[in-house]
Amino acid sequence: MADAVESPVLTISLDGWEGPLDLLLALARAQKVDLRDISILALVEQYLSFVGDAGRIDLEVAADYLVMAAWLAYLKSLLLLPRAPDQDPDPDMLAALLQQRLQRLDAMRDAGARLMARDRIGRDVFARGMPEGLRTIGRPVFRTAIFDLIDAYAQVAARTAPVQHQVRRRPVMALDQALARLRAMLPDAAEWRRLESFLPPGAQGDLRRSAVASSFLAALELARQGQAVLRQDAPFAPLMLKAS
Amino acid sequence: MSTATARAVEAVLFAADRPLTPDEIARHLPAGADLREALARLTDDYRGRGIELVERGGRWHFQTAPDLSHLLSRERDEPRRLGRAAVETLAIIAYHEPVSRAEIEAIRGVQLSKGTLDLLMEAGWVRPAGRRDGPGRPLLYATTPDFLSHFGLSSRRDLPGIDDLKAAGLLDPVSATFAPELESDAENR
Amino acid sequence: MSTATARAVEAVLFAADRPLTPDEIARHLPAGADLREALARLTDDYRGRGIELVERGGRWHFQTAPDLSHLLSRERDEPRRLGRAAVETLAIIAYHEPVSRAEIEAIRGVQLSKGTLDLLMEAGWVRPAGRRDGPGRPLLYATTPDFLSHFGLSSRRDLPGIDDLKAAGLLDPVSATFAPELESDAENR
Repeated sequence: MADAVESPVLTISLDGWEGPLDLLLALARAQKVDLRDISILALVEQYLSFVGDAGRIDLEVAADYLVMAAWLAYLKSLLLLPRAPDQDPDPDMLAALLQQRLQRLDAMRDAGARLMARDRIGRDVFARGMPEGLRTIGRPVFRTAIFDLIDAYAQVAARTAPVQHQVRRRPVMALDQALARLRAMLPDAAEWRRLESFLPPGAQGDLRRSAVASSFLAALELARQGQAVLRQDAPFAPLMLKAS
Repeated sequence: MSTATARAVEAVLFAADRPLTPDEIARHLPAGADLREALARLTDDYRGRGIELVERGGRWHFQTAPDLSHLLSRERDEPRRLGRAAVETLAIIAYHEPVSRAEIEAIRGVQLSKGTLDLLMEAGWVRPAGRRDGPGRPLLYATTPDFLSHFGLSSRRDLPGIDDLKAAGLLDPVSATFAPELESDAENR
Repeated sequence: MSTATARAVEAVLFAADRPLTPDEIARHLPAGADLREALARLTDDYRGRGIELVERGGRWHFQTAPDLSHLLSRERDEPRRLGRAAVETLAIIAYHEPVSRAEIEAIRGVQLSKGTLDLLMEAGWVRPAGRRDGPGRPLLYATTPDFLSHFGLSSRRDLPGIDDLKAAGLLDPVSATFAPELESDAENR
């Protein structure tokens, strides 16, 4: 690269540079002074002439270089023209910033080289070639909440409680009761009376239905014994009963 | 100078990804280095340290000292939940202890699978608690102090709902007649 | 003869397949072991040997002594060679971290090609390090502990010349004035 810089006419191309700052840095280095002492004006001249002479210009590649060239041309004009005392931007300040940029890039480039030259693992120093490795073994820790415990017990209890069949007391009038009641009432039944009038007073719902059924059976039994007479004028008509 | 050779052998063996024969080591050393002496010296140097240099079948390698191998694996807690059967079994033991396997099965109405009690003992919540006098002398199980502390109970009497369940007659001892065919199993386990 | 703790630390670090933080080491030791003292002692023990114990970015590992590299390099693949752009980018990140892509580009004066940061991240040397508050909230990049280990740095303070660069103001935050041609790009990333 140094050769190319010293005799740019031979290989004028932008391909080899990592951007305009890289080119500027190479040109600055060619001044062979400390970066802090370079002549910015001379550097700008070199850059503009280099880019101007670049033979084949790939616009894609060249765009950044041209932007930089325009900015440097602007800087050059600021540096050359007579200036007001409090000109903004201050051309010297801009030049200093450019200089600092070059210094920083140079510093980073140098730092990168020094990093790469360090004793690197796998190149200069080596970790153990066949480490046994460290293992982590899971130790089961059981977590169960008290609720789970109670709930489980309740479910076991519910599932396996001995099944006891308990017949609920149901409101019924047994046949015996109906027979006794009808027998007692018949002597007062000289006239036809509906069967329902023999039911216990206040019998409702299931008890009444049971009483009807058992009283009917009792009536049939009393009729069979010749103690009562039954009459029904039509199917589903009221069942009539009286003492015989 | 043997120190230089020992250093070199030390580094070569350390970086090697497999045990090396003396010939293989020597390839990394300057000609004429006394490899035999270096190996002897290193073996000595490392004796009693956390690392040792060993020869196995003509190949040399470093290894961690065998008595420290337990340090290389570290235990880490791994939360696990108990399955349904285990929780039910645990609950039954907690409410009825001491209780035999056959009794647990009678209460659950299902046979206990092989690992359930083992699991509860591994968890540290259940322990064997002697044997019951009587036919088959079945092994009994009870809960541990760890069980109480895990569930935040100061005693088994703290188990919520135990009085209600007792009043409902669900905690009466399982009678032999309740599960006659299971009681005989107890001795076979 | 080393103490029990030193032996244990030696074995653990020797067996480990990566650098370990003191916390990670301690997990393999009995509670209350004086890890600090053991590490200091081991570092001393190994000074001048073919293997050395080093701390890199708060993590410890054994490695071969750097002056023996000529004995070990044979038959070894050179670690990945980085191109110029990647080396510069890595240096910029290391010396300026955390730093945005636009700032890297401002310092280099050229756009970063697509794969450069990916390459550095794949190597395990660079990681995304959050976003900067401000316009566009640009993603920031920083180096990893592996970067320090790989390049043999105890910490970023060991970066070659970092103090001088700092003193010279060359590591100050990158201002847009520095890079007029990139200024507009910075907010688009």
